[in-house]
Amino acid sequence: MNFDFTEDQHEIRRTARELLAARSPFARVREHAEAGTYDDALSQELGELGWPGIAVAEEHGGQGLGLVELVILLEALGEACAAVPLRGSALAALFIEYAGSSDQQAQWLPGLASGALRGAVGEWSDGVAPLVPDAVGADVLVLLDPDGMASLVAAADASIEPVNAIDPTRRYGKVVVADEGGMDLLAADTSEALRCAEVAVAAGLVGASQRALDLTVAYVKDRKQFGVPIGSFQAVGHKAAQMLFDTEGARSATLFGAWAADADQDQLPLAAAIAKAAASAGGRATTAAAIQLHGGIGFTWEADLHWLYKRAQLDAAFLGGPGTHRARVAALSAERVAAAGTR
Amino acid sequence: MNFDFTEDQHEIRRTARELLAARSPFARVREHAEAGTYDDALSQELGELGWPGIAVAEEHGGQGLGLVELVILLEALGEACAAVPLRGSALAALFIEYAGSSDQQAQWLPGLASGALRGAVGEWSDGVAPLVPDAVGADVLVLLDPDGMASLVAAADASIEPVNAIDPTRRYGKVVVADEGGMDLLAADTSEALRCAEVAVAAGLVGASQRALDLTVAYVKDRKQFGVPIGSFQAVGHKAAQMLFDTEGARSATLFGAWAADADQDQLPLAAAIAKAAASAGGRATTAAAIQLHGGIGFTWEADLHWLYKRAQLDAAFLGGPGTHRARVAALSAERVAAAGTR
Amino acid sequence: MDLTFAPNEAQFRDELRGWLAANGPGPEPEGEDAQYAWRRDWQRKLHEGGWAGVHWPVEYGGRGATLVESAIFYEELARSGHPLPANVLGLLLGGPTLMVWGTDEQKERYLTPILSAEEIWCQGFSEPDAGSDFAAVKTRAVEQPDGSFRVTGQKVWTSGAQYSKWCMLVARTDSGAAKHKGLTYFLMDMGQPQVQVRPLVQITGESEFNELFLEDAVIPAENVVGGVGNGWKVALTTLMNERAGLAFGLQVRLRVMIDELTQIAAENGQLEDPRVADQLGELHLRCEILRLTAYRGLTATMKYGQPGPEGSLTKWMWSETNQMLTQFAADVVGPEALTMGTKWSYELLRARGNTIEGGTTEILKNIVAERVLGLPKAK
Amino acid sequence: MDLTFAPNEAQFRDELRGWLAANGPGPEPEGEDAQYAWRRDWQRKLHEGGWAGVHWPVEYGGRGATLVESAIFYEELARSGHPLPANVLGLLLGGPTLMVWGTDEQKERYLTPILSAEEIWCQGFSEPDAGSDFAAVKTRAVEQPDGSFRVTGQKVWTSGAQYSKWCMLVARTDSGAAKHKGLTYFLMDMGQPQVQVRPLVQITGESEFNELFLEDAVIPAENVVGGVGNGWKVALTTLMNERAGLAFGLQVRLRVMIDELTQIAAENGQLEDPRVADQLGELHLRCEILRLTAYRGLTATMKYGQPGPEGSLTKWMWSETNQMLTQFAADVVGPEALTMGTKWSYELLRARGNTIEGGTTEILKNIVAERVLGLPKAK
Repeated sequence: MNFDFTEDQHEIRRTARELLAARSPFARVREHAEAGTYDDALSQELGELGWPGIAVAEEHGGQGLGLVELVILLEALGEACAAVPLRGSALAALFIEYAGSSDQQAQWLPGLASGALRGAVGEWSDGVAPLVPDAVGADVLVLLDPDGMASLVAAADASIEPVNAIDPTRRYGKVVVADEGGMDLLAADTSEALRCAEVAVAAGLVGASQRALDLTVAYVKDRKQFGVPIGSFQAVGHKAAQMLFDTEGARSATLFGAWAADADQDQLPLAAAIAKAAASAGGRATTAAAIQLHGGIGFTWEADLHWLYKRAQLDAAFLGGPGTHRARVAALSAERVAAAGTR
Repeated sequence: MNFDFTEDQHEIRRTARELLAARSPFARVREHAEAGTYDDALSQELGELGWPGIAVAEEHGGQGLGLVELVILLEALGEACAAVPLRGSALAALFIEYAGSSDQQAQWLPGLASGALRGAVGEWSDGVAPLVPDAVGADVLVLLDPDGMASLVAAADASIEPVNAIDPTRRYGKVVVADEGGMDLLAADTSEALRCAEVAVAAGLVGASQRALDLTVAYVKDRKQFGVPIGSFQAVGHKAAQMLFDTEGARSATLFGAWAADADQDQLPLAAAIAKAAASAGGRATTAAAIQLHGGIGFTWEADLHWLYKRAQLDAAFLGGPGTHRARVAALSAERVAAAGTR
Repeated sequence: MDLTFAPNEAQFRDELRGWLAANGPGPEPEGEDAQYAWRRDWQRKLHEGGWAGVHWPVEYGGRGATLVESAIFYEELARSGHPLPANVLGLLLGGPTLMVWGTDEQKERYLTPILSAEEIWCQGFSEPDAGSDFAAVKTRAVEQPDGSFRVTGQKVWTSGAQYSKWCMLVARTDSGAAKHKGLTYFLMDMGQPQVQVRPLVQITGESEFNELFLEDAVIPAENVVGGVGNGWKVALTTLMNERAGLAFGLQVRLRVMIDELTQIAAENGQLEDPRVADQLGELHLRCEILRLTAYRGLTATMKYGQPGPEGSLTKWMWSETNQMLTQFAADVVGPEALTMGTKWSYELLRARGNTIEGGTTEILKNIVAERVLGLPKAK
Repeated sequence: MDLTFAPNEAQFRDELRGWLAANGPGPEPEGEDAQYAWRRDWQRKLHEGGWAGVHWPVEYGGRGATLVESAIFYEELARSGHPLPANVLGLLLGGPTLMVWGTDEQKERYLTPILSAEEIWCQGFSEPDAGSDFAAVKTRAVEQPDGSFRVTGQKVWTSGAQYSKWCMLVARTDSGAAKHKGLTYFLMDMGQPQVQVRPLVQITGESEFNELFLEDAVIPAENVVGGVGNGWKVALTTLMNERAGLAFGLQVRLRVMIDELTQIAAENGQLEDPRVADQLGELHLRCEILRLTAYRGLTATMKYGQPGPEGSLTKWMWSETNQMLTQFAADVVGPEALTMGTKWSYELLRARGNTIEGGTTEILKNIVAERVLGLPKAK
């Protein structure tokens, strides 16, 4: 039982955070969010570094590492709130690799892994996917229907209409597929891919929570009211402590989910549900608390906290909110309890 | 729109609180709780003052006042945590008066109103009422089945087995009616009586919350840690403020429910559900918070807070807990919204 | 105890409801300036109808309404869906403060243009380093040989500053005096170049608020309210009035939104989910308790005079409930609530300000602990 | 990263599980004294089996288990349903403190009887006026001409005092020195008439804890631990150890109860109610996160040495979750949970102490804010 990263994983984490701190400070995020664009220069650099394909098998042009490594990157991207479409590509690749045919894998994975192609995953019902992150500019879309079936469609065969979500750090789109003949059902079971995707989304939420906490801690140490730093008020300190509690809890769950995906898939379904539930509720709570603890300034466009809050809102709802996943936790736990037999 | 009591109501409240402060301090409550007895001397005095029959019509030997007056008394009794079976009699009288036949009324109401007889109301299903407050020593029982039907049974026709509930300030009993022939279904609609009973129980919870708050405020002003009164710590002050919030909210709802019962019965169903939901959740929360804010001493048998906590637990569950009543609030509100038409 | 409207109150409500049904501001235009002008016209219309200063005494041009009628006014206005009048700060805060502290000349000069929206008022209390802390006010007013004052400093969270003629300004006139002493309450003319207004964009993308930059702004001696050095007391009067009236409107606005969400949940079948019903039940319950508690506060005010610190409880309850509602709506309404330009997304973002503006929840809890419960001042 | 048990850990677990299945304390007797004797016998059995001081170094008679194995020990013990050994304070706190601060003679003299439960230990830190505040300790130890000390004062929340031979006592040896200075850590013999024990009855009706009344209690010079005036540092070592080991047992105990409640809800059909499932889902989630966070803390401890203040997070999380669970159980289980003498009613009442004992949640949040987040000390 050892929660420590390997040396390589530590190195990936260190490098990713340093790179993003240098390349994607909030000034940069703001610039792209306000312009409604992605940071293409950064995207290209990340593609060259192999980030989108970190968890894609080497035979498909990826780095052949695991979900733990992908989660490390996505947490760092969430922390930076970086305006890049990487998550969409990584999620699409997960589905294609887990459940696609070898033709589909050959067609899409190398491009997604290198960053040459872009992907997106969206929730779809009755022919419409109303709010698909990273859809605008995607080359390939994976659409999940409410029954857990996933279909693959080339962007050329779909209509993608840009939508201004409240999160302006990502480009969202409404996807309509007029001719469903252009869609390919992913043949194999996609549930494992979906579980991995839930953990991956949770990782970004943990990153946003961490950043919200860090900004808040720095602010409340500095900001004075009534002659003292506001961080010395218990009402402030205890709220910050709760932010840590929520962030660390969600991080524990997310790391466990990623590890389970890589090493012990029997544990993945429950671990993924716990991770997504905890990170969604935690992400909403911590980013809201950060605004509160910044007081009036936290409510301004200038203060940067709102990028985190808005992204957390979208990510919390994506692939099921806290309630959906708590229900899954309950169902899976009840199965385990029933299987364990009589009390 | 005027939330103020009438002069008479103010007088009832003042008298009731003064009397109970003098006659039923915690030392007295403790004595009876530890002995497993009711305070018969106090019961007798309250009977002579006409308290059990305050809301019973004058023609049946009561004082002919309303639910507001009963709620004033029950809040005071809850505040004192008095070891008397008055509530059981008052609730039983409500059902018999609202829904009983004139024979039933003539048989029971004068005795219940004067305190010569004692009553109890309990929740009953499949022939058993497992935890009926004030059942031990009752002369007449009103048993409510899950479908909202109420039956009346003389204690002589039922088996009443004492049960030690965690609340030792009341005598609880398990009631079994072997021969259901001895039970009389209350003929008229009992829903109004049940709504009144919910408000009445809410009132006792508000009283317990108020007492928990008062004890806590006094304690945290006095108790010093780190050289200052602990009430000067925000963590303490804000928790106490939350107790006030919960207490006052539940009180507003309870007073409104009582007023609706007396003056505007159309509003009673929703008002009663809101009162019972708020007072149940509030009673649990405030009495628990009082223990917390007293620290270690609050967790001792000596500290008296536990009488309030334990009684709040029983009263919160009696006639439906917070969840049950929130569901009713939602259903009734949805009906109102639907009736109000399109948005 | 009478928890329904008395006949005169019901009559007031019915008359008002009729008037609001027959009169309105017309469709809301696009753009902040046009919207402000629209609300200004709307106030003129209210004024002509005799509905602008309902709670003002008749002698000052008001309707002389009781506290309950005033509450009914804000409830009905919210229910009608019509906006607040443009000069809401003048009506709720500025006028009542002058009535208590103003000289006869000041009342004569200022009250009528407040009512008619001819002169809009704004509030200059907060500063960047004195958010919740009056004692830290740094803006300085220096008395000149002619008795006038020159004011330099910075104010923040000033809503409607760009449309205002007068600013209720608190500034330090005696830097030697400690803390709350040495403050003075002024009426500052906004129409001078020494006052610069910079809009503050909120996380919603709108700018309801502004920063004010004052550099040697001129205030004549006769624009001191309540005497030099008495600013803390005068400002308290303003703050006490702040939460009383609007609470009723906010509570009705909340009720309308909860009802709307209930209807959405009923239409899309989510009401069948006991978890959704449970949350809606809690919201309905809180909103009703808010209404009742606000009216209980009114009764107490009528009996004991001044609005009391209980107002802190309703503001706290309302802001928390509104945040709960809007977050829950994101789950019930779905993607639409997360898309810019929709009502629900606006409310979701805007609600974050509720627990900050007009006193943070943390400060309100301090107030409740200290002034209602009598606990020792928080350390 | 390896979030399952390594082969040696799995082997340790299996061996222990086998031993616990084959060995147990037998049925629990009635009465507190008999129960204590039963737990003392149980510790002797654990000791004979080599399972008493699993985390103690082999040189002190322990098993020399790793931190993970030690965690597994408490998990498996909780899972087996067997009780904690009688001398749990000696094993977890007293022994490890002596290992750091004790002289060779002290280690020689005291460690073995702790393991064998021959001598039970208790803890005398808290005082009526110094609940969370060490600096306020008033119990005085006055040095005598022969170098021994005479101790007078009152201690509280001393569990197992009536069964103990030794008390870890913190007393003031220098009343001139400010606050934390001037404290000394002693081992006090409980078998003297100058030490009176009075049981404190809890809201459950049980007495787990006691008050100690000391009047000129005698402590010889050689029973000072870590030097005169160094008591604050020595006591911190004890407190740091307090939360580490037990967390794993508590988490498993919580897991067992949540599973049991899930089964009850499944049996009585309440699991079909999405509100019930939602609450159970939250409880399962919290319990799993508690387990994972506790193990993350172990990894950090192994890497960085000392157990860190992260222990505050798990204690806080556990206590809050246990209160949530037991209150929720009252709704799911119904009348049985509100009737004395049942498991669920006991848990409901006992849980109220969880957020107070071993550091109130308020103090734990202070610790997290100050020591983990580095915020300025709370005012």
